[in-house]
Parts: sequence; C-alpha cells; structure tokens
Amino acid sequence: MPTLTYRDALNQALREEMQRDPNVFLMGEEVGLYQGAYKVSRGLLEEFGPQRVVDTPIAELGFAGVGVGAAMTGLRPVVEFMTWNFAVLALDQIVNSAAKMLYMSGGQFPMPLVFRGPNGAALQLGAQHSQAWESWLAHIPGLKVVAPATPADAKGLLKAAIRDNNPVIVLEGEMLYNTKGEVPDGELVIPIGQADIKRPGTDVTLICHSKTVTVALKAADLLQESGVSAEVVDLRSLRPLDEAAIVASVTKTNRCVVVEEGWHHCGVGAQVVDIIQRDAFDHLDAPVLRVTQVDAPMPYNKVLERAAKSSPEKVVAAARRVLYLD
Amino acid sequence: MPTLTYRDALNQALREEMQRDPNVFLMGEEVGLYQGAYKVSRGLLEEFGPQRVVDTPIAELGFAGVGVGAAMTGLRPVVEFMTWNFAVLALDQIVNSAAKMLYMSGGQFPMPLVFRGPNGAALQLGAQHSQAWESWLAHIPGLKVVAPATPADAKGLLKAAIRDNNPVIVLEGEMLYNTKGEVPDGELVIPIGQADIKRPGTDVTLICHSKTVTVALKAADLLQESGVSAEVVDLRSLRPLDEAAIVASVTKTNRCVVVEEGWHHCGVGAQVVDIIQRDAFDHLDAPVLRVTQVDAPMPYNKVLERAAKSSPEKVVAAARRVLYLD
Amino acid sequence: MTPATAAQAKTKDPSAPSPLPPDRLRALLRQMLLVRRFEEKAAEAYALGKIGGFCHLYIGQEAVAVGSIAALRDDDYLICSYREHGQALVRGIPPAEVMAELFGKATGCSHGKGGSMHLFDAKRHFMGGHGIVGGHIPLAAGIGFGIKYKGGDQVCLCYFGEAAVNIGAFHEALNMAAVWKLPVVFLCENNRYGMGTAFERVAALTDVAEHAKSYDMESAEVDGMDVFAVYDAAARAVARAREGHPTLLEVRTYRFMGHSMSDPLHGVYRTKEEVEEQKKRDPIVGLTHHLRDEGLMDQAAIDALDAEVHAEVDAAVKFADESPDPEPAALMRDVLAD
Amino acid sequence: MTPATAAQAKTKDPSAPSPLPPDRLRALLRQMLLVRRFEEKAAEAYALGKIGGFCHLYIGQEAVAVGSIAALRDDDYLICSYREHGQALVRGIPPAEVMAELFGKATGCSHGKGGSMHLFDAKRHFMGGHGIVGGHIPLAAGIGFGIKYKGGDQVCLCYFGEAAVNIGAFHEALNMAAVWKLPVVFLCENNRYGMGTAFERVAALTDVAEHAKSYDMESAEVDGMDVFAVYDAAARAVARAREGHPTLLEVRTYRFMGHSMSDPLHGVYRTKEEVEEQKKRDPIVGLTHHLRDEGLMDQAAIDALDAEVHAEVDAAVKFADESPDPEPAALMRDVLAD
Ligand SMILES: Cc1ncc(C[n+]2csc(CCOP(=O)(O)OP(=O)(O)O)c2C)c(N)n1
Ligand SMILES: Cc1ncc(C[n+]2csc(CCOP(=O)(O)OP(=O)(O)O)c2C)c(N)n1
Ligand SMILES: [Mg+2]
Ligand SMILES: [Mg+2]
Repeated sequence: MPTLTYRDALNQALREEMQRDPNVFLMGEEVGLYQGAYKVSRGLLEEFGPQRVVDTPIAELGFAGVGVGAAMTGLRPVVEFMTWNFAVLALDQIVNSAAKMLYMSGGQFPMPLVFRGPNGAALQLGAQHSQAWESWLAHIPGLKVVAPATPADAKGLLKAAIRDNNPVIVLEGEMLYNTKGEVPDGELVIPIGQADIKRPGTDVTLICHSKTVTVALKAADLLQESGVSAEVVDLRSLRPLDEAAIVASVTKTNRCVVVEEGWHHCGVGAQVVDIIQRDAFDHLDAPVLRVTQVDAPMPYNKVLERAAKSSPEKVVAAARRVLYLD
Repeated sequence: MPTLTYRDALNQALREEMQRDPNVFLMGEEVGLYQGAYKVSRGLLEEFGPQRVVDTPIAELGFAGVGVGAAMTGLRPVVEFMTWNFAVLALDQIVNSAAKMLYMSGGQFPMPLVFRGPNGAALQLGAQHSQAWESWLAHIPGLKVVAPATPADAKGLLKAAIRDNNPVIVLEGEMLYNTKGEVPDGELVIPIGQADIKRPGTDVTLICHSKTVTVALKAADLLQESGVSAEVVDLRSLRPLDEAAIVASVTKTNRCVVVEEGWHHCGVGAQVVDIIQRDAFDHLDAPVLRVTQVDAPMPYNKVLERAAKSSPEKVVAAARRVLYLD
Repeated sequence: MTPATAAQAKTKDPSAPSPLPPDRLRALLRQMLLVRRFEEKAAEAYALGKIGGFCHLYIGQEAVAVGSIAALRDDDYLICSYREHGQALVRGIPPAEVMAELFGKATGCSHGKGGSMHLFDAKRHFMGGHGIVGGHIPLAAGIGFGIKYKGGDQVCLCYFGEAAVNIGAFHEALNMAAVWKLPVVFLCENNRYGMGTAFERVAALTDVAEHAKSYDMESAEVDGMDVFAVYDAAARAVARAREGHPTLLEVRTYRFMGHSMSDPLHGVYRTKEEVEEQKKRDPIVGLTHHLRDEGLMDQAAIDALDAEVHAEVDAAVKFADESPDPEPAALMRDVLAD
Repeated sequence: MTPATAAQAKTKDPSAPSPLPPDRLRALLRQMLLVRRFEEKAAEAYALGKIGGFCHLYIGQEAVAVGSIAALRDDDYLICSYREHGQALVRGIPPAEVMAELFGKATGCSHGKGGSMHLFDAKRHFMGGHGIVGGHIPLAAGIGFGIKYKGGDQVCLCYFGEAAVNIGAFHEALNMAAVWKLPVVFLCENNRYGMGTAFERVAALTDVAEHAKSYDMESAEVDGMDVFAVYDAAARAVARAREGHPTLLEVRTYRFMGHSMSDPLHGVYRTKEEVEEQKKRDPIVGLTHHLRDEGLMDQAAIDALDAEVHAEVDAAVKFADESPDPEPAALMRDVLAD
C-alpha cells in the first residue's frame, strides 16, 4: 500500500471525488492559485480549472453561505476554511442555514455540503488561532462531524463526507498534515459514525480523536512499560458518535480516560462520559477521567503552550488514577 | 417584598446599576426609542438619554465589537442581543475578543462587559429562532455565564454581572419575562457561581437552570404525588459551575436527573454528569439521566414543538428510571 | 403610475422590457389582491391563535413582489427574508399550502415544520423564507453560483429589507456576486423601518443604491408603490443578470402594518398620521385606478375579481384549518437526508 | 517626495497640517530605520527558531506607520491587525519589549502570552494586534465610542489590510462610526495582496476609498511610500476625527517580504520582477534622499543613525534572548480579572 501524508491523502480524496462527480467543487481562501494555505489543494486548480477550484475573498460568513446556496441548486460544494479559527464567523450559515435547511423546509432541501479545514492548535499560534471547535459543532443536529487522525482515515472520511447528502464537518489538523501512513489507492470510503480501535488492550480504554490519537498511542506505549494494557479507541466521528464501540470497550476494560484537544467544560469528552456512565454504569470500576486543554485561552509562549495541551504524560497520570495505581 | 416580573427585575437591575455608575451603558437593537423588543429597557432612554441607551443598527458582530472596544477604554457596556439567536453572528467578538483579551494582553485589558438577551425557544418561533446556546458559551474560558430562572435571581445576577470585571453572558428567556416573583428592593447582588436549591428533597436530585427550573419544579410536584421527594438544584451559573452544590445534593440523594433546554450532545448536562460521576461516583445508585430537547432543529408546529422540548413528564419518567420505579 | 407601456413610449428606451398586455395587467391586480386578502386573513387567524410565533405581513408592499416576479421566468429562483408570504403567493404556491404552513399543518408548503418565516417550495424554485437578517443574501449569491456553474441562464432574485444593508453578510455577498459575475438581482425593499427603527437613525447614508458603486454594480431606485415601475426595473435587472451582471435595486415602499403581528402599527417610532399619509399611496388603489382609467377593467370587474380572491383565501383558511398536524414521527424526520 | 512643508507651500491649503521641523524629520527616519532593522532581526530570529507561530513583517510599509503615528498625540489610541510590529515600535513600545514578546518571554509587552500577533501596551494606548481579519475594526469604533462617551478629544487610529474590506465587520464598523460621529481614522494599508491573492481577484472594485461614500464619510487615497504624504493625510484625518468626523484613508503601499515568515516572497501570485520594481519605491530610500537633498542630514549622519538603530535592535535581541519564560503559574493567570 502506498504511504502518503495526511495532506496528500486529503488531496487524493478531493481529486478522486472531483473526477467522479462534476458537481463537486472546492472553494475557499487561497485554495486555487496559491495551492492552498496548507497545500491540501495542490494541483487541483490546474486539473479542474477556476470554476471548480474557487478562490474566495476573506469573507467566511459570505462564502459559507455561497456554499449553502450552491448546495440548494444541487451542487456538492466543499468549502475550505483556511483554519476553523476563522469559521467562527461562518457559524450562522453552518448552524442556521446548512444544519436546519432540510428540516425547516420539510425535507425539500438536502445539503450535500462539506465544510473542512484544520481545527485546533498548531504551534505557538496564540489565543485566537488555536481554537478547537469540535464540541460546538458536535452539539448541532443536522450536521455530521468527523475528525480523522490518520492519512487513511482522512481520505476515507473526506470521500464519505463529499458523497454524503448532509452537511459534514471535516476537522483536520495543521499538525497532522505532514504525518504519514499507508493509504489504499482509489476507492476508500469510511462510513461516518464508526469508531476505530487503533490499539487493542484490556486494562483501560483511552478514548481520543484527531490529534489526541497520537497522544493516546504514546500514552499506551508508556503504560505498557509498566505493564498496563491500554485500548485506544479513536472516535473518528463525533456526530454521530459510535456509542456501541465506546460502551463495548469500556465494558471490557472497566476503566476509561477520555482525551481531547479542546477545553474541558462541555467538551466532547463530557458527552462520552455521559454515554459511558449511562450505558456501562455497572461495568465501571472507577470514575472516567478526562484529559483536555487547561481551562484558559492558548498562550503564545512555547513552554506554557506545552503545559496547556493534552499530553501523553497527562493521559498516563489519569490512567494510573483510574487504575488506582497512584 | 415587592412582587415583580422577571422583565421588571432586569429593568430595575439595569436602572440601579446605571444610576450607580456612569460608566455603565446599554446598547443594542431597539433598546432605546422602542423601549426594547421585549421591553426590558423600558424607560431607560428617558432617564439616561441617548448616549447611555444606544440604539444600534442590525449588526451583531459589529456592535458586540463596539462593546469590546468601549470596555477597553474602561466603560462597562451592557450589550443586549434582541435574542441570542442572532448572537451567533457575534461569536467571534465574544470568544476571540472579549474572552481572550485579558489573557492575550498579559493582563492589561480587563473586559467589564455584559452580553445579555433572551436565549432558547419561546413558542413556535421555528428552527432559526429557538436556539439554546448555553453549552457553547459555557465551553469558553474567559467568560462567565449565568442563566437566572426567577425575577430575584435575574436582578441579583444581572447586577453582579454588570459589576464583574469580566465578560459575563446573561441568558434570559422570552418565556420568563412575564413570570412573577418577590424581588428585594435595591441592593441585591448574587455572587456568580452559586447554585440555589429551589426545593429541598431527599430521594432524587433534579438539576436544572433557566426555563427548566419550572419544568423541574413541576416534575417535583408530580413526583411528590407518588411519594418521591425530589431536590431541585438550580445551577444559576453555568460557568463557573457550582460543583460543590451539585456533588453535595447527589451525595445525599444518590440519584440524579439533569434537565436542560438545549440539545443533548455536548450539552451543559453532559458536563454536570461528568462532574457527578467523577466526584460522587461511590454515591451513585443509578446512572444519571438527562432530559433535553430532542436531537432535531425546532419544528414550527405546536404539537411537534411541545414534543421536542423538555417537559415535566419527561423528567418524571427519567426520575422514575433512576429510582428503578419503572 | 408609470405603466411599462407608457414609460416605454415616452422614453423609447431600447432596453425597456416589452409592455405587459391587458390580461397580464389584470393578472397583476389579481396577485396584489390575493396577497392583500391573504394577509388580512392571516392577521385574523393570528388573533384567533391559529397561527403562532412571529408573523410578518406584507400589506402595503404588494407591488414589489408582484412587479418583480412578473419579470421572472418559471425556472428562475427566488429567495426571501421572513417577510415572504407575498412572494410565495405571487410565485404560485397555492394559498392553501401557504396558509396551511402558517397554521403549522402537514399540508403546508414546508409540511408544518417551517412556519411563516420559512416557506419553501423546491419545485417552484422558491428557496425559502429565512429568519436571520441578511443571512440569505449570501445564499442568493450561492444560487447564482450554482446556476452559472451548470451553464444555466436562470437568475436568482433576492429580497431583503433596508435594515439588512447594515449587516456584513450583505456586503460580502454583493462583492462575491460582482467578482464572479453571478446572475443575481438584489432587491432591497426599503420600507423605511427595521422594526421600530427608522433607517436614518442607524444608517449613515439612507441611499441604499449607493452601495452598488462600491461593488462596481448597476443599481436603480424604484418607486415600490408603482407596480409598473417595479416591473420595469426588475425586468431590466433580470435581463442584465442573465448576461452575468448582478444589480442592486432599491425599491422604496412602506409597510402598512406593524413589524410583525406582535408589534404595534405605530407608536414612538412613527406616527399614525404618517401611516395614514402613506396609505394614500396604496399600490392596489393605484393599479385599480390605472386599469379603470385605461378602460381595461370597470369597477364591477374589479369587485368580481376581489370576490374571487376572497373566496380563494377563505378556501385556503378552511383547508388549513381542516388539515392535520404533522404525525408525531415527523418530529425526527428530515433531520438528516439519506 | 512631497514633504508636508512643500505641499503646504504649493497649495496654501489652510487645513494643511503645520510643517514638520527638521528634528522631527530626523526622528521619522530613525523610526523607519528602527522598524526595518527590527524586522530584519526578527526574520533572523525566526529562522533560528527563537520566534514561533506566525510572524508578519512590516518591511516596505514603514512609511505608513511612521507617517500616520506622527500625526497622533500621546493620548490618542491605536489598534492594529496582526501585522503590527511597526506600529508598536513607532508608538514607542521599547524594541526590547516587542522583541521579548516575539520570543514569548515574560518581559514582553504582553508578558509572552500574546506573541507577534498580539502586542499590547495599555499605558501607551496601544490596543493590540488582533488576529481575525477585520475583527478589530469594530473595536476601533468602540474605542472611539468610549472616547466620545467620556467627552475626550482623543482619536483612535485603526490599521487594517485591503483584504479586510471584503469582510462584513469592516462595513458594520464604518457605518456605526459614521452614524455616531466617532473620532476614528480607518487606515487601510493597501499592499495589493491578502496572502497570495491579488486584491483585484477578490474585490469587485479595488478602489477602497470608494467605500467611504456609502457611509457618507470623508476619504483619501495616499501614497504609502511617501512618509510626508501619509503624515499629511493622517494629520487631516486626525483633525477631522477630533471634530467627530471619521475618515477612511486608503494608503497604497507594498510589502517587500512574504505574507508571513512561513510564506514565499514571490511565486505564483506575484513575480520577482514586480517585487524588485516595487523595491525601487523603498520608503526609507525616499526619505534619506529627501533629507540629503534638503541638506538636513549627510550620509555620515544617516549611517550613524542606522548604526545607532542597529545597536538598539541588537540590544533588544539580547534582552529578549536573556529574558526568562513566564513562570508556570502564568498559565492560569489572567484568565479572569478579579
Ligand atoms: C441578525 C438578526 N438580528 C435581529 C433580528 C430581529 N429582527 C427581525 S426583523 C428585524 C428588522 C428588519 O428590518 P428590515 O431588514 O428593514 O426588513 P423589514 O422587516 O422592514 O421587512 C429585526 C431586527 C434578526 N432576525 N436577525
Ligand atoms: C477571518 C480571517 N480569515 C482568514 C485569516 C487568515 N489570514 C491571515 S492574514 C490574511 C490576509 C490578509 O490580507 P490583508 O488584509 O490585505 O492584510 P496584509 O496581510 O496584506 O497586511 C489571511 C487570509 C484570518 N486571520 N482571519
Ligand atoms: Mg424595513
Ligand atoms: Mg494586504
């Protein structure tokens, strides 16, 4: 199987879907001539031309709305946000137009639309450029939300998102774009809503998604050193959540730590905890603990930023607590 | 003690604080000449003049930013959103400017600023006008979030919000404005972050806030009829949450239902559940259950809308389940 | 009144739209009466509690929807704000389906789930009523984008109030429509007020059409009480749009009712006298006078038409009243598409 | 070059600002050199990994900050986008504190928590660098609102790039500033590109100043490579702002570097030749020529000044390098105020 970067896997998914369906087009800031701020769209302008690879003004609210309007005419827009930090300006269109259109029109206007781009912090981008929005987006019925962690998942989930007849949020990661992995050529469509066990284990479940999959896998390595077998469950999809997979793993391990990139209060992890305590109550040998960004805006300083983020060490500490090892 | 409507309690709080501190001013759509879309600002233009009661254009992003800028010069703006539905357009200013300014300026620019208005559904306003945003707002460090349920709490919390040196979100309710209750005259400042037991009980804890306090109280009445004593804990503040009060009540009753107006997935209730299972794990005799809006945009039709919302009957059913009565 | 025919005769402007034949004129009157009578009934039904939520009536502004939609083809697109009963009816959604939607019934054009602010009809290319001020203006650009993408020659006509000019979405959308040469007509219904706020209190410049210049776009100011003037301006704008040139039309009109059924007709923000004065410009009176003066309809014919419309609206109310609520399963239906 | 003195002499315009005396001119050159040398060092430090994140340099645009801030009083306010090193230095934040902030150190002007895009200095009324395009423009209106509310006679000068004109916040803010007659100068630094996108590719009209008309606002187009022209236009706008009349200034400039340190200097979006051509308009070269031609400074004096500035910047780097990181407790500090 070929090895690709996450960036190129996304690029491949976009290219294949644009080849497959002439109604698919890409729009966003710098996606065309500049080849994408993070080069995810490299070569697409050359292959598909300016009508299908559309450079927009800096007008997130406006071009998200253009995407919605285009979807109403039956096109399948892929709207790139240079980063999700800027998509806060477009939330009205995402929530009030895209997510509600089918419902409030009594089923007349499906929204085959993708909103994608890097989410969350990278390195030292400061408070306004380090925002992880997943719990906000996952809150909204009418949307689907995916957050792939590996190149293969990125390709398979983006392809599924483009083919879906609903507005799908694809949360990528600036820090993931350069990561590599094996990616099958051609048809790889991963159904939205299925978690993936990235590492099986028996003693404790580590639930994660997107960038925190790496964090959890490293934590699992560290735990293994002290003889603890951790199962790493990558949610992949945050709406819908694969409740069955979550419950199955915790029913087996009886202990769980949920890791996420964003803030604690009303985060995705809170919802995961809710499901676990509700559906695996009798199987829990300890409270579920969570590892999240500290409850503060992201600081610029490198040392503080590192301290602010979820880390393997923090996950290990939490895992040891749910195992009553500390 | 005088009996006031929730509307008039808010009006009193605004008037008293504007009398007390000349730096306090109110801005928003229709707050002046029209006396407020929901008449919360009735009489204020006449008393304080157009410089302190400022009618704005329909430009939520813009005037929220004007509030932030004014706060940077030391004023204490109270920014009214006609409803929070429209505040989605202003989230960039709330999250990226107001909530992060103090932090990213290294402590130089406090944000003594209030964003207020009715949140959530009223009656048959349809999908775009029925949005409960509390879990989004509560997610954000740098903000405080309150959601008063009674006229006295409305007055006391709004006064506290105006005096606070941080950006405080005040979530009111269109369906609450006409409700009545006793409100002390003059100085009533309720510290932000304190829950309130609206009805003591022993068998099950019902956690609620804002409009769902009434729902929980009705449910408690119904439960009483079958001999179940429910304790109704009104969170009042959603950030910070009064974790101690939540844990104390559940430690006593050993069973809990969390009621909220908004959607389930990553709602405020999920965070409450997370706290309970973490800090009262050994005291729980049953999983905590949640009652929320169904996972769909709000329908216009009256019958469907009623079915979509949290109701006393749904709370009773959940309470009976956690009591293993059904 | 400046009927298209007359205006054209006077100016001999080669780009003027072709004149409307007499039967089209009668059809325009019928549409205006239909909207008026429908809205009057809606007001009654609202008072009776049969309609809930916010309900924004179109009375006074009828000439705008009627004159502009007359310039459209059946395959063109329309998109509106929450004040869209008029456009929905004129576009041809049966009054019964519109009324049923206001009543929240399963037979409504949005199956009872949209309500007054969210009327939709996909087959008539009626792309909705939308509730966030300005929010649908970028959608209009997107519809224009879709048309152009597919190589179609339709246009999208987008209605919004003057207060929406103060919100960012308007500007972002106009710029993109101009940059990408999208087939869109942006039609601002300037009825002077956004709720209880006079435009001049919240806009630095009340001349909405001026904004077109910043986007290198054509514009026109139009008397919105004159159905012919509206038709004429709309037809020109639509023709330009088909060539890929968007237009901003500022149509000066007036609402005779309160902002919504929950708001007063007049009060601090405008006087009773002002409203009465404006009612003298009633677009329906204007059109009936014209039809009579030109000998195209006599009073008896007009009365007969009005009676016919009355009956149609009464039937719509009856239909709405007798229609069922959506079944309980509708609650969770259409959250997601298959 | 059109020095304020000369321009004034020629036109005898009574509203022209008073001419700058020779020592002020030398001070302007010093500021321009300071910014240039500072940015060159910042680029070096970035390459060494001492500065992280996004870092947007001001090289080429120096005359804009220098000329405009020369028109301000010390108690006036400034607010900027993320490309604000120049404004921060010219405003008088010590280079050491600015460099320390880029290095993320506790001694930085935002205590290491803001970084390059978020420089703040409350006591100098430097209201920040802000990272969301257009997001700070409403803040400028708010600062103007605050000034007016308190009856002050200061102004707020707000900088932003031409690409921000396409975003809604710009329009909402200009309208409010005009309606409320706020003491704000909106200064658009039109350097032709937003990242890799030429303005004409994403704006229907590239004439930014035109937008002022929609808000009944004064405007001017200014040569941003000519520090005197900038000073002159800014001084007039500031004077107007003190009377409660906001202005939109479009200052035509050019950035000599890539969009940020992560982006290429040229490439698909602009040619090397274009950059080289523009460098011939280097504002520092222009000013030194003027000073020499007028006999105000000879080359030796200029070289001495440059050396002085070099030394100051070297000291700033040393200070930044040797300063401590914020203590760990700083992580949770200043999330909330007391
Ligand atoms: C973004 C937003 N802010 C506020 C509102 C509440 N609101 C509904 S209609 C309206 C007035 C709009 O006036 P205008 O655009 O002139 O249209 P008209 O009602 O006169 O047809 C307001 C403030 C809203 N729906 N959306
Ligand atoms: C709302 C928003 N969208 C996108 C970005 C990413 N971005 C940062 S700077 C920039 C270009 C801005 O260009 P311009 O306004 O002309 O300023 P310049 O960089 O040329 O000074 C973009 C797209 C952002 N910061 N904010
Ligand atoms: Mg209006
Ligand atoms: Mg630029």
